[in-house]
Amino acid sequence: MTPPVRPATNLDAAHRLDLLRQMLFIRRFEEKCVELYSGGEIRGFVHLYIGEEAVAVGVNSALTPDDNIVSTYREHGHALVRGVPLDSVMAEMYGKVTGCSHGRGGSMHLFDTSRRFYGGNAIVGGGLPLAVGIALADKMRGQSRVTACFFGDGAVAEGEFHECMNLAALWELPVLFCCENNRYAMGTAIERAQAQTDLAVRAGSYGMPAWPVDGMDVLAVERSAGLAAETVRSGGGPHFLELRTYRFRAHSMYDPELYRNKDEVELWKERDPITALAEQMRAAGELSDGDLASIEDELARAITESVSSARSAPAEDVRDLAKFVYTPRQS
Amino acid sequence: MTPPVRPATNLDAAHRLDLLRQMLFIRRFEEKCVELYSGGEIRGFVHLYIGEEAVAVGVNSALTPDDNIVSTYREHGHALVRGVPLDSVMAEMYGKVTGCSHGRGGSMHLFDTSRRFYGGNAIVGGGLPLAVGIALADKMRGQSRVTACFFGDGAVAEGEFHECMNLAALWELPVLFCCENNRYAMGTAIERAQAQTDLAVRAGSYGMPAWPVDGMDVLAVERSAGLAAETVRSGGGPHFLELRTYRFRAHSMYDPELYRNKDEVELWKERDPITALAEQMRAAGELSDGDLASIEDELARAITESVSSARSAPAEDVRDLAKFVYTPRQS
Amino acid sequence: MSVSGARAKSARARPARAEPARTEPARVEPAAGASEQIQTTYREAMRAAIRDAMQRDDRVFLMGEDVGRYGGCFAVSMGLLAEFGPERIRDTPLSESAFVGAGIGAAMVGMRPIVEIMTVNFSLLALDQILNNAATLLHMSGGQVGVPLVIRMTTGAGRQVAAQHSHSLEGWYTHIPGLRVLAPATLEDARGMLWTALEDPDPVLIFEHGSLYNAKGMLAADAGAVDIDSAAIRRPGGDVTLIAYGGTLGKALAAAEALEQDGIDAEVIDLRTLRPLDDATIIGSVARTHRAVIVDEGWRSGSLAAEISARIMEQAFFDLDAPVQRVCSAEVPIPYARHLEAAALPQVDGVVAAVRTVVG
Amino acid sequence: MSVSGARAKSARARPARAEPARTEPARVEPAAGASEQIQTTYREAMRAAIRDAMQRDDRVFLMGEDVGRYGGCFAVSMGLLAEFGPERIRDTPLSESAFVGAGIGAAMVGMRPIVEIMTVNFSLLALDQILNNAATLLHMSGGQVGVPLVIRMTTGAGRQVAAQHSHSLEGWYTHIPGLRVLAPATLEDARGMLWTALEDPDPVLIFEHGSLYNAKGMLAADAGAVDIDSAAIRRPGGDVTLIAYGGTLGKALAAAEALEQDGIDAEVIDLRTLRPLDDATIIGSVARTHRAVIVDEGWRSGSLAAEISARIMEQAFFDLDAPVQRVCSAEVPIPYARHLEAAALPQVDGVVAAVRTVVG
Ligand SMILES: Cc1ncc(C[n+]2csc(CCOP(=O)(O)OP(=O)(O)O)c2C)c(N)n1
Ligand SMILES: Cc1ncc(C[n+]2csc(CCOP(=O)(O)OP(=O)(O)O)c2C)c(N)n1
Ligand SMILES: [Mg+2]
Ligand SMILES: [Mg+2]
Repeated sequence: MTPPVRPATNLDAAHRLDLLRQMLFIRRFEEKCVELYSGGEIRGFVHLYIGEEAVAVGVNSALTPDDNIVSTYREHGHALVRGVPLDSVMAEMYGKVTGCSHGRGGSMHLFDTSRRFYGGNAIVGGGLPLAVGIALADKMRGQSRVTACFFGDGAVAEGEFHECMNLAALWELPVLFCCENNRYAMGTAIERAQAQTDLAVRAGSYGMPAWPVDGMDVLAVERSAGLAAETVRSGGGPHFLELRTYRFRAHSMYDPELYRNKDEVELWKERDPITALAEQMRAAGELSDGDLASIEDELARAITESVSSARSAPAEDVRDLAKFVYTPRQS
Repeated sequence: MTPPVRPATNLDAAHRLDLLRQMLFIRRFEEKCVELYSGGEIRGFVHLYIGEEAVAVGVNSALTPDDNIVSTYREHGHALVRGVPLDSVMAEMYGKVTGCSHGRGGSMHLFDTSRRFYGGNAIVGGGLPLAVGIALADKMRGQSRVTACFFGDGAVAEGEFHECMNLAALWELPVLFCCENNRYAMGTAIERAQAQTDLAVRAGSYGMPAWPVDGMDVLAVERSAGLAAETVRSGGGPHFLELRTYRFRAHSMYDPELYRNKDEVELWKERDPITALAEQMRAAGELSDGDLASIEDELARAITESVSSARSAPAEDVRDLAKFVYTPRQS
Repeated sequence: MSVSGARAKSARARPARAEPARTEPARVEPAAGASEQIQTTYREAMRAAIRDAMQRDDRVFLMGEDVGRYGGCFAVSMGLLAEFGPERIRDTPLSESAFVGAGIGAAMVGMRPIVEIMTVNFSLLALDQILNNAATLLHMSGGQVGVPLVIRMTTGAGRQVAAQHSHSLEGWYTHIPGLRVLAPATLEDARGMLWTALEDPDPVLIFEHGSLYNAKGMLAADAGAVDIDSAAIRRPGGDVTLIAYGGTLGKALAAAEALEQDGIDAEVIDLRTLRPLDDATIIGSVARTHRAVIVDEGWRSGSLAAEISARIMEQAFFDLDAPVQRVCSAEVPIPYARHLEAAALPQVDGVVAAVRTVVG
Repeated sequence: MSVSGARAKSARARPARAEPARTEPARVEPAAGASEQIQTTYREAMRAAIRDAMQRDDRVFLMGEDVGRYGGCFAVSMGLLAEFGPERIRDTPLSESAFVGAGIGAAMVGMRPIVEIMTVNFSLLALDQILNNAATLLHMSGGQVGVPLVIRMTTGAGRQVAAQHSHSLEGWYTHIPGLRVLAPATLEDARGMLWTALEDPDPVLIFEHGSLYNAKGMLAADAGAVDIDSAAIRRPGGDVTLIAYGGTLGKALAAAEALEQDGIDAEVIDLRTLRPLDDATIIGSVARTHRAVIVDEGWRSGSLAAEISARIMEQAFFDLDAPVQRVCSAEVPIPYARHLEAAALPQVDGVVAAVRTVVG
């Protein structure tokens, strides 16, 4: 298979700088969330993506705005790089009516249909059938969209994963399965959850192209995702990417992390996708301290603003509690 | 892998004659059921095994009385060759209190725990987790039993199949997965249900030994089942057999069979497992018309008796309707 | 205090009776012969409704186990594959969670899927998708993600198919906010509810009782969409209100006939829509009859009948002359043996006996 | 007729009151200090119960997602892996249907598994196994296959974890014949119900409300097995009966305190066992107070509260001075925003308001 044809500009320094900026965007947003959570300003379950940014950024930049995304509860990164407005995401963390889900969803349920972002789903594996259905609709209507479906290594053990892989392969649906293999499902290491830990091999058994990708290398992710997406788009049927990555933080906001040792975490942190790309760009003279500083400034300003606007945003009127349970009838 | 060591007698003519007798037993029993169903004496769903007898007979003769069996709603054959008394099976078809399930289960729910026959299960895939749990209990208690779990090709599409294959392989449980691939799930041909129609390949992706077997050849089934069972028993972990067979009759008692053409059925009938073995034995001078006649006599007499005893057997007292919902408390 | 309480009760009762919540039947059957009538069955009416929907709207497609080649487990979709092809009459593998969820996904982006789950017994495998996605996405997304999906399934017992194949679990689905739940019990509703359901922007579940498919009768040749909001009074009466739906409507009507012999005039309500319930029709009837018996094939504890009894308690307590009674299935897994199964299910004589306890 | 009906009602009411179904509380708390007391939490009591069971009976093992290395999603099993090893404190993959079904299979052949489903929200993925196998095998096999299994799961909302993680579905499980359903609401029951459940030859489900794990209090050092048959009167009173369980017991007791200020003396019943319900204790109390309010975190329609209301209707209609009221969750997917979530769930002031409508 030959690499996808795409404008040279995508491969140039400006593009790499943009990828770096996107990863930093996710990182800084979540660092702020940690701060706000500790301060009790945001609540509920908040699952951090820190360490996995290369996956969301690399896959998303291989998609077009017309493609669909179905995500999980660990979806801040997917939403932000997809273009769901920062202010609406932050407001959602605050449960405000200006949030991208009107404050009904919170961290685990970010939605923006105007960007074909079909949301966070908090039932492990629960989003896969939706992705299959969205892709089925596209195929039936002859639309050449790709539906990117994100899920974790733990989801691979669920029956729904199996049913959806089979259905997508059987019906040759345009789904790009993006398995974020961060080696743990909460506290359960993949070795203690999967008889076959080589997830691409499992996926291959459904007769769809599947391969592992270094999920800590945003350029590698973009390359593989681009290759897969193009094939899916041109009727090649579903593809499966095992994106090998690692979460640097606890499963949810805090956990004792009894299930893994610090050295392992440190080892992976040395492969931080942001540092990796930054150093590579520095070495190639594509990144100056100035560039980095201005990116950080811009992000810091935007995030700070999103916090103050979220704080001052109105809360839903309690009398509207039952809104959105049923669609209002015209008649 | 070397074939399992087993007494030479098993391989001799007497043994083959017994296998033939067992297949005929199932065949004649079910032919009688068709007659009784048409006469309205038995009711509900009755799924015939006619054409698939070599699978139950071959697998069962590779098991010991101490092994466990978990079956489906198409389980007359499994139950009969396991030794569940004919009279109690026939009485169950009649819904009598003398039935092997006290008339509560009917055709789809034959049980006999004294023979470690853990029943017919009418939810496709529903028996697999039970088999995994029974095998887990045996392994935890250091018992060297095999749990043979029967299910169809259609069940392979269910999420439960996937979860159970993974769990059995992950925990190296002594389960012998016996997939009765008769090429159809009701009216759905395997090609329209499975992206990967080579079911042994799918099973292999969980990292367990899996291979296809000619399910119309009882000796081949017995050989493969024996080989697999010995390895499972000696701690080799779960094994998967894809038993390629065919159902000669409708899915349930009657259906229009719009989903397959008569030629296909006729072609398979030429491979009738009973005729095949009988002819092979005749050619080898191991089977005379007399042998066959006396077997048929014996079966006819037993089946006729089972019918009259079932007819005259008592029905459960309606006041005992709620019996067996909860175990009576000693206190 | 209890005395005054009792006095208060009878006293407060009057006004409620002077003007009951609703005196007019919510809906009565159209006079037969109003337009040209044709002989048909429930199965054929359901099939006509599907064909009609497929022809009207190319966003509509039917998906489920054996709906195509096999013609449908209960032969409802027989012949539709030839007419509409395998893309729109779509056979699925045995993967309830995946194909129901796929129906939700397709609906999210503008299709109008009709997903058939062969029977309610297997719907448990898709319940997570129905509850956590279909019913919840609209709210969770702050109104962005609508799910205009219709799920049809057969429900009920009575064919000696034993414990795992005889469930009546529609009551569970009526517990779920975000869903609309229908139970067509007549030819007219079998023919007319589907199209209205497909026009609903939210997920609608349709429960078809297995005993009804062969029901024969006359139906207007031009029968079409019917409302899916209100209950229907199938038999007006003044002495007691019998509340039934789906598979129990016929038993309630038969009981009413039997009671007529004894001079008891029973009103029979067909709920039609199980969620949301048409309280006005139920309470209006009870306000007139002062007595009610609910007939529901679900197991008694936690049945839909319990919800209806509780609502009558809350909304018509002072109109009641006797405690509302429930005739439900015995709390046992449905047994195979014919006589045991019959004893486990609501029967006409049981309804008659229950009415006798509340009347006179 | 209606007049005579009303008269009959008050008339017939008397005897019932002369000797109510049951005058004695079914069960009262042991006097504190009866034996040496230790300070503990609901979580620790539950952990002690598991440890105790593991030590008493080597057929017992704990299986579920993250019960081992992680220490349990709610830290209930923290430390048990070190004590009992990975065979008996068994982490499972995310395969709810398979590991719950495996628990059923292991129980069928003599083990005594404790299966932990992390939360009720995920139990839907195992519901087919629970209904069609665990609850049904004994009957379907004519009494041959017993399933001595205990399934524990966390239930309830209140932590702003939104629609998919805030369900209170225990009511659904109380619909299933063959199951016993428990809801420990006190330290004593958290400590004592598990062992009794493990001795039950049939499947038992234990629902632990997420808000209770951190509940602190004193418990007898020798606290042990408790009965799992009867409800408990946690606060005796004569004016109205508040019926609650699990996560709503505290709210009912708080409401009773508030009502005391206004001179309303509320009796508070803790159901403890949700199936089978202890009708005697419920009806006995209502016979004394003539008024009842049920507090249930489940969605109102089709809630366990509806079943209780229907039973009071059937068994104590003539003792009632006012219609039984239900305080349940609003019928919306539970929203994330704190103020919306609070508005969706039953709260103390709502209980107080409901009591005011039935008293005086
Ligand atoms: C069906 C289901 N079971 C259990 C949970 C609880 N849970 C939430 S996240 C999680 C781990 C999922 O791991 P993985 O799929 O690898 O995704 P990750 O969190 O690592 O990104 C679990 C067990 C759930 N949300 N849904
Ligand atoms: C979960 C579930 N879905 C659907 C059905 C209805 N059904 C009964 S048997 C069957 C076909 C199963 O085919 P297969 O597994 O190949 O077994 P076979 O009948 O061919 O022996 C179906 C769809 C069921 N019983 N359970
Ligand atoms: Mg993971
Ligand atoms: Mg088959």
